[in-house]
Amino acid sequence: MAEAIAFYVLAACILGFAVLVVTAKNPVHSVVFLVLDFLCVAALYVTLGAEFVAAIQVLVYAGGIVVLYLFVVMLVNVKRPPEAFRAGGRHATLGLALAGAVLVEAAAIAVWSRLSPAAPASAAQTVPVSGNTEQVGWLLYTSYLVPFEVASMLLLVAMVGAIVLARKES
Amino acid sequence: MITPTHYLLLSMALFTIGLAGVMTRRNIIIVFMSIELMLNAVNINLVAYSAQVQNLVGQVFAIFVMAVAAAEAAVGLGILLAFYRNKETVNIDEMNLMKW
Amino acid sequence: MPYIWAIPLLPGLGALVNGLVGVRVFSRRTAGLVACTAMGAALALSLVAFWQLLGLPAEMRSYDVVVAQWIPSIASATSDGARAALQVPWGFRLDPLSAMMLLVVTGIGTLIHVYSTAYMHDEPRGGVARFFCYLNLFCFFMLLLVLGSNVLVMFVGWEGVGLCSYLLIGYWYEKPSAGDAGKKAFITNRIGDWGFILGIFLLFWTFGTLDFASIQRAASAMPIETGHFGVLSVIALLLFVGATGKSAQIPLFVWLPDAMEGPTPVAALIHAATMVTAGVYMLGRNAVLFSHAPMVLQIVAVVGVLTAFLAATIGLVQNDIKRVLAYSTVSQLGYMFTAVGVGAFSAGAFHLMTHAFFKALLFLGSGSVIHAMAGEQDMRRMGALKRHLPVTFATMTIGALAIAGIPPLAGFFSKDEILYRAFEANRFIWVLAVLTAFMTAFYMFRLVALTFLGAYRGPAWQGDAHGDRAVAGVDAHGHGAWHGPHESPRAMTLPLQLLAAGAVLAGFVGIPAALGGGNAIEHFLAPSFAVAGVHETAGPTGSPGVELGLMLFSVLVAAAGIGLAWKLYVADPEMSERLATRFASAHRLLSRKYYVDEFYNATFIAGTMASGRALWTFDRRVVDGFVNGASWVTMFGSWLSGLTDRAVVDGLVNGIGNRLQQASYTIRRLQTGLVQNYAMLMLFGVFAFVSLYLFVR
Amino acid sequence: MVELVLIPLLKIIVVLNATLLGVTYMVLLERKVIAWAQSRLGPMRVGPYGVLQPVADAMKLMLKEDITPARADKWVFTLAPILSMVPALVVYAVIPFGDEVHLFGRRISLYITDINVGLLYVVSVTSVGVYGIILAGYSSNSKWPLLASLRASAQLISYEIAITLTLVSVVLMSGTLSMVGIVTSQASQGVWYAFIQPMAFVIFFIGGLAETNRAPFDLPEAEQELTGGFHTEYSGMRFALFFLAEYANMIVVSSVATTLFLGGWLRPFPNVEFLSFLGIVPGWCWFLLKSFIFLYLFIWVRATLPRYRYDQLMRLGWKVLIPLAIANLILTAIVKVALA
Repeated sequence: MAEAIAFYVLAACILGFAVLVVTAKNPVHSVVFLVLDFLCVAALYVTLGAEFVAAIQVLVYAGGIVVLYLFVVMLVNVKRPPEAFRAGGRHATLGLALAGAVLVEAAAIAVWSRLSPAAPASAAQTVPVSGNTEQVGWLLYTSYLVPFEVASMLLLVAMVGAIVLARKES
Repeated sequence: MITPTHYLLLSMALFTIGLAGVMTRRNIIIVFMSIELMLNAVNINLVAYSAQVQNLVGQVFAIFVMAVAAAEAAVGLGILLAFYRNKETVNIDEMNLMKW
Repeated sequence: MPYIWAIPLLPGLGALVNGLVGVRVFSRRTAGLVACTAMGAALALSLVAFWQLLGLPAEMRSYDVVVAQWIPSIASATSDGARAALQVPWGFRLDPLSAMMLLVVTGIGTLIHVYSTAYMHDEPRGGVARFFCYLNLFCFFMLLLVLGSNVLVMFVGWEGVGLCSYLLIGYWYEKPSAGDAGKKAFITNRIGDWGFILGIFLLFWTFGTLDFASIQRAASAMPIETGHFGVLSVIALLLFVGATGKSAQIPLFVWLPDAMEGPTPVAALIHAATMVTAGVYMLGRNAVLFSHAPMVLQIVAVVGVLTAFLAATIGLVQNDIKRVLAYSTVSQLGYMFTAVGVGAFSAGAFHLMTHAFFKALLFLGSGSVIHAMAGEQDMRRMGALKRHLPVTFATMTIGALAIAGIPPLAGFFSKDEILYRAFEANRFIWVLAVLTAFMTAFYMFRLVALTFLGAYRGPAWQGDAHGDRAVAGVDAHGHGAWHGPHESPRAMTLPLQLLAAGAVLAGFVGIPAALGGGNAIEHFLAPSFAVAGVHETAGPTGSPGVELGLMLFSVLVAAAGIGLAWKLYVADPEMSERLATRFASAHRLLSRKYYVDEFYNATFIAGTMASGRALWTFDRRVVDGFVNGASWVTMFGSWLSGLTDRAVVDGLVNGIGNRLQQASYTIRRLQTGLVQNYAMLMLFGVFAFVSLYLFVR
Repeated sequence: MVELVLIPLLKIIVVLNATLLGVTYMVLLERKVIAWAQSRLGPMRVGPYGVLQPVADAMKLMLKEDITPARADKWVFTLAPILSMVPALVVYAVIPFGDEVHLFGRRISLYITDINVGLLYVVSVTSVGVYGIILAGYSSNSKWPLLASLRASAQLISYEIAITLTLVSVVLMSGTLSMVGIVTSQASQGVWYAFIQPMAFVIFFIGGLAETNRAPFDLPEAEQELTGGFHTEYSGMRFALFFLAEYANMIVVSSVATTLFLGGWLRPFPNVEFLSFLGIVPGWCWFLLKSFIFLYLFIWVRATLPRYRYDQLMRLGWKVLIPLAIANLILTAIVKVALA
């Protein structure tokens, strides 16, 4: 019951903020909405019992990435609003329609498969979820060690690349 | 009773919203943000199903997705800054050098 | 003795030092010092070696040293098809002949080095170092030639001395005449060396070895080729051709007089004492070969005596003091060859030694005179120098007497030995030789008279009021204002005196039996000319009476020559003019040296030029024609292919390219470059798949 | 129902009020201390020794006119103070002021909640606080606030890294992310982590100064350069919110430092037996005492040290603290593995 309330409230916030992010005229506003949206997502994670992921969500997304976006938005103070120039051959409305269509179809599939008694998700009890931070760390450092290292290397490379890109040519 | 289908629909909707942003907005920064939204939709799915099947691998992959998102944001914004320094614009319609 | 290899090496080192370092840094003194030290050390070494050689019994006076392998054995075939290994070591041999030559070279070489230090005093610094470098290098090669135990080592020395003589003749290379003379000498020598090389090839082809000893052994085993002209004769002839080149015999004698362009010490050392005698020495080395080829010996004798006679006749009328000496050198060399030709090798060698002494003496004396006259060489502009150059006068007179063959000076013994052996062998040759002796005496004393006696005909010098002022001019060594003729410095007169002593005494080593002497040098040298066991047939057969008579006669002839010279050039000089005018044509013929040079110019040189020009014309017309034609054809072909390339191939390629471009122009409309466009296409794909999944499932 | 809702609600109310009270008197304390440091008296008028000064300040701030600059981004301008205040207060949810006490026959734990990622929670929530500053600077549409906010955010992000690294090394020691767990682990290991992680302690303290924009790292509020920093354009209640947020952050930092390094509510030398008489003092008193010592240190430093130049600040952060923290972390890991 309480779970249901939490879910619906959070889902409503998430979707609403997402729509605001997409539709806001001012980039700064959409950044703010993005932060709020991510916070809501984090809350959703908490309700799903994934505290660690939630914390990381706040720390990485809300605390890191979006700050980056905010900086960029402030650095890029555009003389003329980006919406001024409109290129031909870009059928935004068609794209929108397609997106909606895909949504509808996928939803239909989901609901249909839900109604049709498909095989219930067999709970493959590989790792019990209890105080999951340890297990997550355990998984990360044992069976997913190589992907973890690859990801760290990716981050390092991305950092170097970003620095090189953003450095002013002197 | 909240079934995975709810989470599925939620993430679908979020994904579609991000998609719409990518499709419609012409400010490339906002396009980036929309992409972040789509990634979050994916994460919601992963976490939800990991909770459903009592398997933490989903969360692990959510974390990987975040790492990739961070990298993508860093490099993308770096490129954006470089581009802005040359062209004085962030309009995605003026970034049409990738033809013939 | 084991270190005889060091004897050539010392001057070599001197040359190295002077050439590499000296030319840049050494002062005149240092350069001369280095060179003289090297030569002195060589002299000392060779004296020691000689002494040790004397210590040995006569039969085994032959010492070999092999320093290193030069040509490791190369398998090759000989005439009789036998496999022989061409194997040449850096081998040195010390035997009586080479020992004597060694002493001559090092001894006279040292004296001349000392002399040069003073003579070259006015040269620029680097020039002096260069001069001594060349001189030392010459001594190095000469000693190599002398000591070489096989033909090839000797040949190295042979060519080396040729090179050095070229360098030294052209020492004053600013003077075109000097350069020309150098080239002339070099080229003329090449002609001779051509024969020499052929001889060497034939030697190896015949005997399969190049070592003198083994050649002699093999040759002595072969029969003496009397009457027919066998391989030995061919070899001997070829070697003799080489000898004529080096020793300035007919027909290759023309280079020697021109070689006087070089500095006088050079003339003394190379073109009187040592190098030019290398030919004689080479013949002596191969004595056995020659004694097995009597016909070649005949040729040698005739050529030698003719050379002697003609050169003497030319010498009669020359006015350049050095040229006179040059022609006398030629004629004396002719004497030596005559000796060799009549089979008296030892006599030839003996004369070689004595001649080395007095001819070096004469040359150095003339150098002193020239020095005194500040470069004046024409005898007609000298005279009455006796007063000013007493030492030079005395020594040169001794030299003249020696060469004229006045007893008991050196020339007397050696020359009379030759005359006697010639008389024994062939009267015609003897007659010519005697005439030559007469003329020799005449022109030598003509030289002495014109130079030192009579009235002074030279240029005036300041303060020439009365002659004895000039004697005070000794201090000025030619540099600065010319203070008149003056005696040369000590460094020049000392070698003169030493050489004069040599010219006096050198003869006594060969007092003939007729004078109760036991012809020591002949016995000393004999082992070098014969192979142990085989004894050469020649040898005085006539009675001592005949010999004594001949001696007396030759002395009288010499005296007559001297007397005539005195009468013509001291008693009444006008008479010589009158003679010259009366026999004008003969005089011109002689003074123009029988027009030999002109003849050579007209025939060989002009012929060579003409043939070269003809070949060049052929080259330009025919060969170049071919080449240019070929190139033209090629160019035309390439032009044609280029045309096809442009027209056909490029046309094809460009055509295809254009078609593709036009075709792609329509397709590329798809590529708007707008990211969102691509994204929408992707989305379209997604849509397609999802609908597929939805409906088709 | 009581267990689930009422007691936590009460706890929250108590903690919030205590915090606000502490903050207000924190201000008074600072003014007094600095005054004494400068041999002044400080506020003396309101009440005896000016003890009522905070009340006056609060009333003044509430009554002041609340100005919103023209051409400012209205609702962001409004949102910014909230965004900076909320995280500062939310952090208190996981701070353990003490262990259980018995009230009215109930065992009540002296912390609102104890989640197993408590420390991570603290870090992430504080990392959100930067938005308040940036947005404030941006939305007030004035150049000095903008500069100040950029400075502030850069500073915060830079020093966050160092601090987080030190926290990681502490977690390595304790083996848990829960705040309570960390305190208990210190109790079980019988030593404060300040003694076995002195490097981490010092770095955390310096980083904490920078995080709270305190002297000598108070460039974002450098009056001489920026006329007051990112909240120049603010006034009235919204300014008060920024003010509260800053001091609340100070209290948070000091409490976290106490919890992590000074053994939270534990008495000094918890493993020394003959000091057990200290146990009669309740744990929350120890906690408050230690936190107070920290706060006093903050004020002391401000009164003592001059301000850094901006490049010096950045160099210190990136070239000194972060490498040191990394080295400390690696060292700790090595030692721990070696001992294990």
